[in-house]
Amino acid sequence: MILLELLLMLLVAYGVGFLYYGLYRNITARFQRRFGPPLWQSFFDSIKFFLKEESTSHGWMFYLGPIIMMSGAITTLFFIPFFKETTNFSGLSSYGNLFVVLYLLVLGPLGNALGVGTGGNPFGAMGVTRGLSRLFALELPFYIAVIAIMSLSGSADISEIAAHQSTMYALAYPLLFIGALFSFIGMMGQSPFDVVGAPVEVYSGPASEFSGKFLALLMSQSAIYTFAKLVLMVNLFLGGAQGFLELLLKTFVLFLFVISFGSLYGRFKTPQSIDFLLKVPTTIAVIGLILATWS
Amino acid sequence: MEEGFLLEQKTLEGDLNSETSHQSSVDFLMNWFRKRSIFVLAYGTGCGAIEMPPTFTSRYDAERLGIRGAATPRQADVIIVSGYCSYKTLRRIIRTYEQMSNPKYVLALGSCTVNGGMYWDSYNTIKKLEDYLPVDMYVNGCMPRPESILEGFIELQKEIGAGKASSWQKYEENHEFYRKNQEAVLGEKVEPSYEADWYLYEGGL
Amino acid sequence: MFKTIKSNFATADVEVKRQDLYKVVIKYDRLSALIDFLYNNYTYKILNAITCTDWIEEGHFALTYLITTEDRSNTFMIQTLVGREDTKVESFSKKFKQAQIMERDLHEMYGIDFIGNDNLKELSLENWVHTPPLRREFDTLEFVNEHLTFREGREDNVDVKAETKRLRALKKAQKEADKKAKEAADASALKENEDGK
Amino acid sequence: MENKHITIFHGPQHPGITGNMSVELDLIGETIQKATTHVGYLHRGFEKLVERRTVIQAFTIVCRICVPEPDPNEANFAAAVEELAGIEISERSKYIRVMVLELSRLAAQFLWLAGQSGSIGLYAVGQWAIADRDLILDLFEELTGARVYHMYIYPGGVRRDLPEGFLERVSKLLSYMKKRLKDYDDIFINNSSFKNRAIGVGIISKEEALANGYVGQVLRGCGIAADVRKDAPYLIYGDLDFEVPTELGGDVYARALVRRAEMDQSVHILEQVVEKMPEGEIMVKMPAHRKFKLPKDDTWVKVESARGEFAYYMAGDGTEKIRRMQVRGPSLVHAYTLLENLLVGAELSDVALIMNSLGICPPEIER
Amino acid sequence: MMINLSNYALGHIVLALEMSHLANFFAVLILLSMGTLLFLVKNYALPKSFYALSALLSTSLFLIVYAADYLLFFIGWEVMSITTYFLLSFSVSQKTLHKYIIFAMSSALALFIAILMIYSTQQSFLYSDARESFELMGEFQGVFFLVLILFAIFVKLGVIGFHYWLVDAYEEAHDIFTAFLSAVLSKMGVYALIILVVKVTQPMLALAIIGVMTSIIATFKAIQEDSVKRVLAYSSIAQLGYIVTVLGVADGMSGALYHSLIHTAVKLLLFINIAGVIYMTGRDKFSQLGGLIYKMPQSFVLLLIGIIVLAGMPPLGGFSSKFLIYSALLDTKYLLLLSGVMFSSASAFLYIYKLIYGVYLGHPSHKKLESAKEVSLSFLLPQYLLAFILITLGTFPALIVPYINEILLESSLTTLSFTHAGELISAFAQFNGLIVMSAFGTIFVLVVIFFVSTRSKAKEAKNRFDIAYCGEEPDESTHLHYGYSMGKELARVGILRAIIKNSSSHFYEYLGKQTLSFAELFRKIYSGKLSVNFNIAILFLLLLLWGSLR
Repeated sequence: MILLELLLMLLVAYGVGFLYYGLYRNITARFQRRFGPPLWQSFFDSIKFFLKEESTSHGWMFYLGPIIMMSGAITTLFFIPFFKETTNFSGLSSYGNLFVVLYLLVLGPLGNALGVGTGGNPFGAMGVTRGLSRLFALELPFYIAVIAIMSLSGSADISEIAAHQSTMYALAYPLLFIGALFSFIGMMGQSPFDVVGAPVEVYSGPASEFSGKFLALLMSQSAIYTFAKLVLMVNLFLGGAQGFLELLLKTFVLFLFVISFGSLYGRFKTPQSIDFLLKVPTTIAVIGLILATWS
Repeated sequence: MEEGFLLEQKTLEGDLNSETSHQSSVDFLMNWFRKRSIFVLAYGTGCGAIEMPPTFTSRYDAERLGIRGAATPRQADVIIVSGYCSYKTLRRIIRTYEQMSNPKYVLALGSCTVNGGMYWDSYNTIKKLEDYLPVDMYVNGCMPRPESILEGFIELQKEIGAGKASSWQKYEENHEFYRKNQEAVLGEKVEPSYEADWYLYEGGL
Repeated sequence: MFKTIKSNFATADVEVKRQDLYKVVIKYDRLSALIDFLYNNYTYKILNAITCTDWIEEGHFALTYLITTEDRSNTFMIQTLVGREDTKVESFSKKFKQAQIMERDLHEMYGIDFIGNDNLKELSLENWVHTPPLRREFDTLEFVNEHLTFREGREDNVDVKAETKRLRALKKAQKEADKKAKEAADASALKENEDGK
Repeated sequence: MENKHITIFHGPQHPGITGNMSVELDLIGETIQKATTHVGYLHRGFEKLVERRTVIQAFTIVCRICVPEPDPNEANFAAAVEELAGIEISERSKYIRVMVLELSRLAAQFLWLAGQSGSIGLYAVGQWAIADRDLILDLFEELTGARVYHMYIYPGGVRRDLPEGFLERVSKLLSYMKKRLKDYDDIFINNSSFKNRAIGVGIISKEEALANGYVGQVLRGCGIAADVRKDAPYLIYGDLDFEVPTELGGDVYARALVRRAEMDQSVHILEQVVEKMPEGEIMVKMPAHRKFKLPKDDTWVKVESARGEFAYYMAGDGTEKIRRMQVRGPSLVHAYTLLENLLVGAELSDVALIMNSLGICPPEIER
Repeated sequence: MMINLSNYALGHIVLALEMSHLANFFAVLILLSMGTLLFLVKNYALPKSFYALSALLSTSLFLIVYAADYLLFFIGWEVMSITTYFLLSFSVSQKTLHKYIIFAMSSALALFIAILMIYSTQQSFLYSDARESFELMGEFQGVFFLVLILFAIFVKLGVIGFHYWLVDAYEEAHDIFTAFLSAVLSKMGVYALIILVVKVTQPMLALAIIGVMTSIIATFKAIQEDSVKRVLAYSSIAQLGYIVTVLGVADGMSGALYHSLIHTAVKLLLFINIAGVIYMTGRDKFSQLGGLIYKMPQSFVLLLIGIIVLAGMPPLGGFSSKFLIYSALLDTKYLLLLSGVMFSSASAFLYIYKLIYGVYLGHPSHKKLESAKEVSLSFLLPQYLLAFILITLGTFPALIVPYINEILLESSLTTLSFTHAGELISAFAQFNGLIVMSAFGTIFVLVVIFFVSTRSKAKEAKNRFDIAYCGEEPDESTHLHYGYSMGKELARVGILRAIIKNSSSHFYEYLGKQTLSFAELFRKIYSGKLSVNFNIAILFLLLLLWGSLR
């Protein structure tokens, strides 16, 4: 039974993730005054890459990099419950907690970084370095906000945090939410924090050396990852969801916000984005934390 | 206005699907995905590159046909040789082409790739691209308009869909021929470091 | 200014080409002195370009230095003639930074050695082993015919006059053939007509 | 032995390069220790090809020297030939030439806008700018029959007269542009993310800029009002009212502001041209092209392109063919002397930004 | 459960040894380190005195651990410091030795005075009387006592500001001894902190803050380093920073102990691994290494396990201890401290990646590296053992919880709840290591199977230069290894530059210069630098003694 549920979760994340990517490309296309690709174009792209006749590999660690990334994404997904106040679609979340998820979120990219390093492409290594440099700055405001809500909810269990919100935390503690939102924009790889794979700077960063099915795997995991992150964010700040409709609605609103923000701003440099994240969102989040837990 | 545009889109897509061929359903599906998603390498090799931005941006918007840019050869399906090709660039194009994954396609832009074009008597450009790389589709003109580039893409997509675009197989089979021609203009010592049996590699996971 | 140049440097008058363009031809050994003179006493401080023209019939290169005033209202063309074979010229890259790259370009295209320029590597060409391409004795068409193949059907490489003549003759022949054919057709038609009747 | 730095190439096959060229970078971290420019990927030997052709045959290929804005080449070539052959062209053709040059400048600035915004990842602006540039190309197509390579500014005048109602369409475009350019101010020039990236990056000092023969926005960005149109007016620029915008910063942002202000000036000039366009002949009587000979003489002509002074040296030798034609585009010195110095100490992220702001265009470097 | 081994009375001074669970725990750490490091010894031609001194050192360590009174503890501590000095002197430069001995002596001095202060209140050296003695001290004396004790311990732990000797010593010491320094001697600092501070006083917020600062600063320092051993040294400081932090809050003992165990094991693993690399290549800088993965695959995998633990990633043991630390901080509502710890932990990913990239991934930075081979079994075996421990602790995170509970009971602290070995339960949450591990493992295997069976075949690149390189072609002479550069950009960030560029060494160099000029005066009377130090130390000691006993 649990296996079936896990499979369903995976399928939902995969489908919805690609759907969101399609919407993303269409919406940005409209921002850019053009028609945009078919809705499922990202899905076509990933299948196309799976169907490539060959892919260049640089040894077994390179081969395993994207696989670790994919496994990380799926594992992360399974430890995030989709809905609150029910055990349906809660996956393995009762066996883990928010700390586990926070670390699992990084596991995949780090595993892939090993593959990137093995590939020997200097642009890849530079992309990874950018990613890791940005990571801690990105995580700080998010951690502060998450710690605050863990303390407020009195639990590190995601479904309990979701259930604990009578008014959603985003409204009750807006400063925390804003701080975390900045991080979230970066986590989703949107401008102005999209320094990792910036094509005009580092070729295409970590993905420079991946071809064919490796790239396909990276694209698929990114769809799953995106959905997992959105669900996590909804659970933590937007009061969770009780049905698929609510979940899709909330995640989509969040997603729409993130991509609109992304298409209006240019890219920071890596040091600039670190500087910004360590100053503005962190300060906001710290103030939010102090206000939220003062009593 | 918008109706007209949607009409055009419909026509183009209809054109894309017009090719009927006798393939097994697996092949058909495979080729369908391949033709619906084309990643074009970001490499402006010659002056035709100036018409690439219009093709890929809002006015002509190639993305509506599933055509988009890719930063590295590892991710690309199509390399556009946009116009004249000096020896120095030819070497980079060959290296880049060989780094792309099969199946891969070459779209040659402009008269210069066909027969030297304006630069037929130039000492530093090649005159006939297909001696050095297998070309799937020539788009003629100096320079080709975005419409003709799109037209070329659609023709290419049709061929891919029908499973006929097989220049990469040609390159594998006639590798020695191409290598000989390449060496003739680039000189013995500029041979890219791959060995000749690079394409005969079998197996792998 | 013109008088000083004439008496001290040049063999001929300074030629006023346009109100913003002067030209003077001088001996090579006075070149650097003239440039210094203009640099120090007037505002001709910007080296705009160095060009070289190959006068193969006369057996020399004409090196032209284009120096502009600081307000860019006036340009001086200083031309000097140097030999074509194993040409060695003093580099100006110490005085003008931008001369470095211009001299590198000329070195590649004409084979002129600029003494004192520390980087004369290939600029545009790669592994070029033939005659420097911009020298007049280098025939690019011959080079192309020797090294490259054209697609069949390309007929650029023909003498225009002869080609016109040939085309005209062709046309004429075609016309005549047409005429003949027409006549024949007419004749046959007539015959058929007659037969039909 | 020690391997502290890392060598990478920025180009030729790289999304962040302006055209087909490359910069070899030695980095520690992402800080550039040494930059070496490589060109020659586009070398076609124009100067050789021109020597083999008659004047009018050569006319057809000169526009291909600089791809983003071919018209300054045509104007230069025509001016040089006319000066050598002693031809005085008609007033109307001068006006038409100015119109074509300014339209092409505007188009090139839009292309720059796309490149500059793309270099900071603001793709929406790029998409808009390319589409707006296409409106200008449509006009060109109507006027000359081609979108990019126009082959229009013929020695002795211009090749074709204006189509009917063309001027109205130009003014219609201009009024659209005036409205539209404000949008670019909002989303790009005044965008905080662009300011963050551009201010203080790629600073050039005034003295250095003067001494090394830099041109165009590089000079104007550090406060020197250098513009061939003002310094040595050609065609009818002496009669037109326009300003040379300057900024003092010397950085990428200053150059961006200068370019943006130049777009306004172009629109302004075009309005005047449309208004004043005289009637008359467009071509003077020219000898048959196979008999058209240039005297044994040389000259140096220049125009202001969208990226600065664009100059030709031309020498005739008394035959139908040109003895020597040297192209001195703005990019040669910028790509080497300037870029190699400017990049040292900059970050990798700045490379595309700086290159775009210098407007480096490889085909005119190597010809 | 305490077992008193002996009671000797020297006048009215009572000396005691005792075998508490806590002592046993640290004794196990010592044994683990010695056991694993012994494998390595045969690879090196070590002087005989090295073994003798090592034996002396281990004796002193056991004396420290099993002492039940401060006097024996101090004797052990002194012997440890001095044998360390001699052990260091085999390979360490004179300058570093001086740094070490000055710090070690001043820390010993401080410790001695502190112990005397404890003694003077109740005339007892016994641990059991310490808490009472501390409470009897006056306000000022109490603070003074704590400052002295903490100074002594911080020097040993290398807390930022007191790490001046540590990094250099770690870098220059013999590879085996560096591992021992990091794995064991620093744990003696932790032990001392527990015995002398945590058990004596109330939880101190200041301690926690110092810990967090230490871990953050050391992490950013580590990112900047080029030498592998220096990175690991800073990493040790950062990891000990977590332990110091968690010891500064109530209920932090479990996390501290768990992390001590994990840190000992992982640092042994990493240092042995790096020792193998240095043994094989003779290079110890990121700028000189690289590309060893396919030459030394087993070492690579072992280092990989090590860094996953060091990063605190879920499927392995590192997460279990981090989890306890986070829970303790969350439980006591030190939320900003917790953010600090997590921030430092996230920043650590960069140097952790640099560690594995710089050594094993990327490109070899020298032709010599292409001929490297896998290290011998004597390097690999201890690493396999340690890796097994770490993987087991990841899968069954609660395996040692019963034992830790015994220690907690002994100190009368609240224990952790325990259901089964797979589930680690803290006050705030629980996680099931078994499930996490098996979920990840199963998914990984499934993805591999799916991936292998796809149509697209993976084709090996012909050589390492077959990379997407903007159309150009790199060759042997092109530098492609990014090891040195990683993290260098952080110096451009305003806030971080303050951390990265400023160094405590400036302060100490200034101090050193002043001292030297002052010592010039004494130089006429005494000859030899060391003796000057000793004499000054004795003078200082007398001065302080007089001060404290008055």
